[in-house]
Amino acid sequence: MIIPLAHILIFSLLLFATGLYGVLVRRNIIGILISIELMLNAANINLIAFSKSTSLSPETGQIFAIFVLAIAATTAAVGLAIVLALYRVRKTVYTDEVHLLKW
Amino acid sequence: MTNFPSKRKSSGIKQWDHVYTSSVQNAPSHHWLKIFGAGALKGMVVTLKNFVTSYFRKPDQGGIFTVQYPEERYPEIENYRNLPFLVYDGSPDKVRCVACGICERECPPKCIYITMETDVAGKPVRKPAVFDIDYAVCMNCGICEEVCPFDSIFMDHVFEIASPRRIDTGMIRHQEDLLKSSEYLQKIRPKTATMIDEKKRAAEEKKKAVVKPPQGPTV
Amino acid sequence: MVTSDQIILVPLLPFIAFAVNLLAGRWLKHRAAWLSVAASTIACFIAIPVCWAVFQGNHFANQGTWLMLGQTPLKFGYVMDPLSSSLLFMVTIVGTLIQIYAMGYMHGDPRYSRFFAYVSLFMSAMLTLSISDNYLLFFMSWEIMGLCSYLLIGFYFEKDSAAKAGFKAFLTTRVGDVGFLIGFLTLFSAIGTLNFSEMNALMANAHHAGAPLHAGLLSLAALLIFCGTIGKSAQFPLHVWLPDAMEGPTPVSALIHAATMVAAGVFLVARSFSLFMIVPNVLPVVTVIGTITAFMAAFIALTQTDIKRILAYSTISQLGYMVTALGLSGLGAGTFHLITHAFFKALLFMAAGSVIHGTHVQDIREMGGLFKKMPHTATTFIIASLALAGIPPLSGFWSKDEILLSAFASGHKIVFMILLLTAFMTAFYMFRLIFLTFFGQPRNLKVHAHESPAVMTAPLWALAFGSIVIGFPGSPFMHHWFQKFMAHMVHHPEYEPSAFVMACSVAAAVCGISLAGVIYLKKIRWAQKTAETFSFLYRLSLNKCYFDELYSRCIVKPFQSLGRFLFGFDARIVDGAVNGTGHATLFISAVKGWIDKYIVDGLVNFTGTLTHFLNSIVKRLQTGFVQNYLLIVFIGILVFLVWELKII
Amino acid sequence: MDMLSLIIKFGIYGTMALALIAAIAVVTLRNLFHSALCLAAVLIATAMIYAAFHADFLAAAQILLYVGAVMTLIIFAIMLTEQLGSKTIRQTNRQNLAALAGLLVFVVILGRVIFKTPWPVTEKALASKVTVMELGKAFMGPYVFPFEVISIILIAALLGAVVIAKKDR
Amino acid sequence: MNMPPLLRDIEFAVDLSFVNAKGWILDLLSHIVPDWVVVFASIVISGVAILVLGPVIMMYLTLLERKLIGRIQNRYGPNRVGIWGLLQPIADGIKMFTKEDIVPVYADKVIHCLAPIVIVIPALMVFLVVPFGERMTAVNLNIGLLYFIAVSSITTIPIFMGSWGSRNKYSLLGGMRTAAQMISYEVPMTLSVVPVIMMSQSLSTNKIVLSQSGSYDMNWFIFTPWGIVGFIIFFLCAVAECNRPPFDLPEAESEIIAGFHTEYSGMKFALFYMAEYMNAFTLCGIAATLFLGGWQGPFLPSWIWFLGKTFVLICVMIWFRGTFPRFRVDQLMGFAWKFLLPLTLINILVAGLCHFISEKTGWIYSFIIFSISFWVLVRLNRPWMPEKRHYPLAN
Repeated sequence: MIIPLAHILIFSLLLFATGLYGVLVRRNIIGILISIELMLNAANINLIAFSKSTSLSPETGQIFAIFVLAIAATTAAVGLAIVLALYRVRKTVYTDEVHLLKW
Repeated sequence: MTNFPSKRKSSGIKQWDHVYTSSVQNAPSHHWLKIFGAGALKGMVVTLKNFVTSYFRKPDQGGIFTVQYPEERYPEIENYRNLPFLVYDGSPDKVRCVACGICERECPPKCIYITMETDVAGKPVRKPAVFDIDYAVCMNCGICEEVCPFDSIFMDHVFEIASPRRIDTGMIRHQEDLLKSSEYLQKIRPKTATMIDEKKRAAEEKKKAVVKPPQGPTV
Repeated sequence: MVTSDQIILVPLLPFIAFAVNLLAGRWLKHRAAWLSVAASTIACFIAIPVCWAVFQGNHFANQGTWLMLGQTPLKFGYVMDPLSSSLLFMVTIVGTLIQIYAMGYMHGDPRYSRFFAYVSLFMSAMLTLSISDNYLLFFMSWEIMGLCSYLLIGFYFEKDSAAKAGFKAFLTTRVGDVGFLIGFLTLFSAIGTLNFSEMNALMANAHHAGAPLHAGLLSLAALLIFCGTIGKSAQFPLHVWLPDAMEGPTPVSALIHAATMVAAGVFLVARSFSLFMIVPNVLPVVTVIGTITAFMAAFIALTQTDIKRILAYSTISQLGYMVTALGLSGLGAGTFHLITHAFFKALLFMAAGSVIHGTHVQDIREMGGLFKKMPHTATTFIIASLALAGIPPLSGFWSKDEILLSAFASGHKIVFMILLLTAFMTAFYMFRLIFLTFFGQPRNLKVHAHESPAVMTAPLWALAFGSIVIGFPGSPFMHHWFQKFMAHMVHHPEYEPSAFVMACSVAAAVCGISLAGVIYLKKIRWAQKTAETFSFLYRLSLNKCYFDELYSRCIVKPFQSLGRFLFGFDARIVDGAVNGTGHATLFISAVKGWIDKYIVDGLVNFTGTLTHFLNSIVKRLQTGFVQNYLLIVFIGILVFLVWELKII
Repeated sequence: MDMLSLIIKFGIYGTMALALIAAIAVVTLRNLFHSALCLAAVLIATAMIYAAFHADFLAAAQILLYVGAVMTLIIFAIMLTEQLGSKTIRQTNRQNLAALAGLLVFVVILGRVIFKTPWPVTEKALASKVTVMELGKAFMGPYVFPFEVISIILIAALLGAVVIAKKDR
Repeated sequence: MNMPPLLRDIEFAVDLSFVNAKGWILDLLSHIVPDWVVVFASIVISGVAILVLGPVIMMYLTLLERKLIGRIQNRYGPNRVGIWGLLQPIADGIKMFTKEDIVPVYADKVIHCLAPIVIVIPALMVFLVVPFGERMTAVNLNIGLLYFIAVSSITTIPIFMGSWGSRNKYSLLGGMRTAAQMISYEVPMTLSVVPVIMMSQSLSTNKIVLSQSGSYDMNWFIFTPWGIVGFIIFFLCAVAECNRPPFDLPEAESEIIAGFHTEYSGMKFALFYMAEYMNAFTLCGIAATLFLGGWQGPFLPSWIWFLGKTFVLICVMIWFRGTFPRFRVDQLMGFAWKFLLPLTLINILVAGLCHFISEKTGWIYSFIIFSISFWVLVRLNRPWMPEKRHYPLAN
């Protein structure tokens, strides 16, 4: 392990934080989806870091990372499909214009 | 032979088939024999054959017949028309053109400009003083050659006249640039030149004949 | 030989006549009379041979179960013993004659058929009563007779006095009947049976066994049964209805209020005489009531001016005589007087009826000198009066003598003296009546009297013959056959006929007649003078001892006032209570309404508004922006991290 | 601490820094297309980090899947929905300050956690290298069930996306 | 390999000439600089080799293509510049350099300029994995093939960047079409590789090539039933992957102008061009390694075998360009998804079967399966398949 584990965790934390910031702040739904991808990647890094440095059976981390990858792909696919459907219906992709479900 | 397109369950593209493949419906029964790729392979064989034979076949038997232009030239073709020139017999000052202005009027893009020469006394002399052709505008239609009653203007075979400059490109050729000898005409337009000469000779004989027996008053 | 079971036909025939008359009365019109007279004559022809057989000493009785009360069968039947046969004999004969008389009297009346229907119903009731063998059947026929008397008294119901009289009669007899009902029911609870013969057997055993069954209960039963008699036979306290009953047509008075119905009370006591004998202290009560009634009625009759009222009071006093006789345990004397009195009292009433029919006037002060105009009526009237007064050859003398004898022999000296005085008074007012109506000068010239037609006078003569003849069976000439005949019923003391008693009674009768003749034929003023001297007694007698006023004041008025009070009470208290509860419920519902509206609904609305209010706060959270929610979630996680996991 | 590992270390820190910068760019850039490309940059950077941690199969898979497929999806989506004219519209909504504050707290907290907890780093794990062969065996061995489920999920997502996105006739 | 010893030595020498050269340089350096520098140097050398090799290959590929196409179309190729037009690529290069480099006004400058760079990088990166010779693969990754597929899938992004950055409707449409094509052909390509991996039990290109050695080094995968079909599919996808005719619809001149690189000119266009040709070369190289046994060959040195095979494949590609008309878009897509993909799946099945069934019968079974599946797929895909056109009016 070339660099200490803590550094990697910090890095993934920061990555996760920026992703979360993006999700919370960005107005464009696709922007949100991108930020979600970011967060998932942060999680992946953590998985790899831990499997590399601590776990007893090293390949579990990678396998789970791969699963996370697959799931991320599915979420992206379905999410974007929904965004397209939304766009076709409402001609807008901005969250603050899509606020029908309110009091 | 063509039958109306039956409402078959077909994608958009199929609808146009009736135009091209009207006979495909009643294709031969062994249709399934033609494997999908066979057509492609046949095509490749053709190109391969062509590729290989290109090294052996003579140009006229279907081999490569490219003419390496600057080095090899393509035999001149007589009737090729590119930019008119004036003809002079003998020396450059004996110009056949009498500045009648017919070609100037007939020229569709109006690229000819003629002014008659006036002698010292101001009497028009049957010779062009200024005869300019704007080569950039000329579209090589050859109308001026046809209408010229005095066979003084002909279409040249010269095409390598590109000008490196943009502004004063020298495309407006003046009389002195346009003049070429009749031998040159003979050289590039043998058939028309000989025809003109015969016509001239006939005219002269007729004139001679005319000189001999004076004609009554022409009605 | 007539079999006994035909006796059932005797009451049935008049009932059929009643039914036919009632239903087809309008169509039958005057033919209704023939129907009822025929029914009663046929009944008479059936009854007399049976009675004759009983007179020979036979005894018939038969009974059938009428209905099953649970397990115990209720048996109804008839009994033909000396008592019932003699009554049957009297009723059939007198009834038939009166109906014949009524044909003439009621001629031209618009409700002719209805009168005969009621009379037939009365006849059938009387006949069932006489032959019934148990208290229940007896009581049923007793009640039907009360109904008939009400209907017949109130026959001229358009007259207000007739309707009132009917009503009064019905009510007063009803009082007695209630007592009678309770009496025989207590008797039933005491001895367990209603049948007369069974009762007599029980009483006989008790008599021999010495100690009667439930002395107290039986005496109570006896007293109550005697109440029935007081009510029905117009004895002392409940006699007020009989004088007013004269409002009805005269044959009714004759039949019901002279001969039969009033006799039923005495017959009741006779029928349950074995009970009265056993019970120690009831007979004296009977005696006292009887004597009081007799004396009081005679005293009132002295000053009456209405011909029918005088006869009514005389009937009451004679009934008093019968009751006293029974009280003195003189069963034979009482019943004998009952039979004889029926004959001459019916005759008196019918005669009076023909007088009224002739003169259309009932007040004797407007009559006078009718003898010449109505000889038949007058002579029969005089014969009957003589019999009533007790002149020897006539039946009245024999029966009254028997009573006086039983009084004298049994040692009741006071009772004897009163009865004797009553006899004197009876004679006096009867002949006062005769002299005022038939002799002297006609006081009202507008009155044109004329003799009644044959159909009326014939029964008069028949009855006159009857009142003469009927006395003999009980007289010494026939060896007191009647008394011996009655002895078969119940063992009671026999008395030897005493000449002294006979002499006293004859003397009393003669003095009465002569005094009346003197006063009213000669010295009319003496009457006036005595009236002034004994003005109190005179007014007392004139006003019927003020009984009506007494009753009205101490019974009717209190009841009315009680009624008014109750009405008032009801109106105010009960209605008040009801309305009160209504108002209370209204008030309570109002209050509940108010509570419901302001508290329950209030609460509900309050929760509604509360949630609305809270909602208006919380709903701000629902902005619709997805990212707001995410932020909130994130901050929540942060807080969770900081708070729970205490990371910092 | 020979030079090579030093270089590698710096390489990794460099990629991390690069990744972070790109991530911030993703989040803050106004033009969505630029942010998408920055995402691609981040993805490639993370792939490099995976490679550094000897998870090379994952690195290749990451590039193949993410950069190849997901990025294409995103860019397609951007192209299909992006209104070119609206580039100037504000990209972040009103709650960025609150979010930022929350995030700082978040980072601080977890930062403390990371530094405080003694991670059980074992030498053996550090040395281990996972080859594709082992991964294959693990996939077909203990993890065969999740593997199948993932395939089902992918198919479902595929169909779902097609159905949702298809313009209903 | 029972050649006479002398020949064998020469062959070895020639074979490993490059390797030895590199080794010689390295141990020369090791005397001078510390060892980590040596490691670094080896990386640099191979890197430089690739950087040099890439453009050169690209240039001479263009020339080769124009010569061959010319010959097919009965004309010479470029023969003005240099003896047989050998200097033509250099002339092109100069032309590209001198050409004015236009950037559209409203274009997204950053992306517009970044696109060509980003497309070249993966093209170059793929060279790491290509096994030129015996020990001449730049980096012997044990996931070499996967690396190759992953990197080749990156090319979609620069295409998007190019089409989007140039702010041009037609380039956008062309870009979308190209990306769609690239993606849809990537899937069958990846799957067609799977049988090879199954048989050679490894992802690394070296091992794949080694697993094809055997009798006279001719034990190539292409001589197995699934190998042939796999190779055909892989090669078709490769052609489609680098947008060469007959799959070059998106960026063909006569279609939507020049697809995503309409707005590009000068050096940027040259980069696009270079990337395309390098892709072509590497794809052919990988095809050769996977199916034609890479540098396996009886006599000649390994890298000559490799280059020869790749050269043959490239010629085939050019040959394709000479003969086939362009695919229509829907035929393009239909071909990938409805024809190639099912075929690859069947191919994997057959590969599995062949692995277990004996040599002889294996061929028969696979032939039967393939013919049936082939026939079924043709029947199924009738709607978009181009039919032979008859021109009734012509005769």
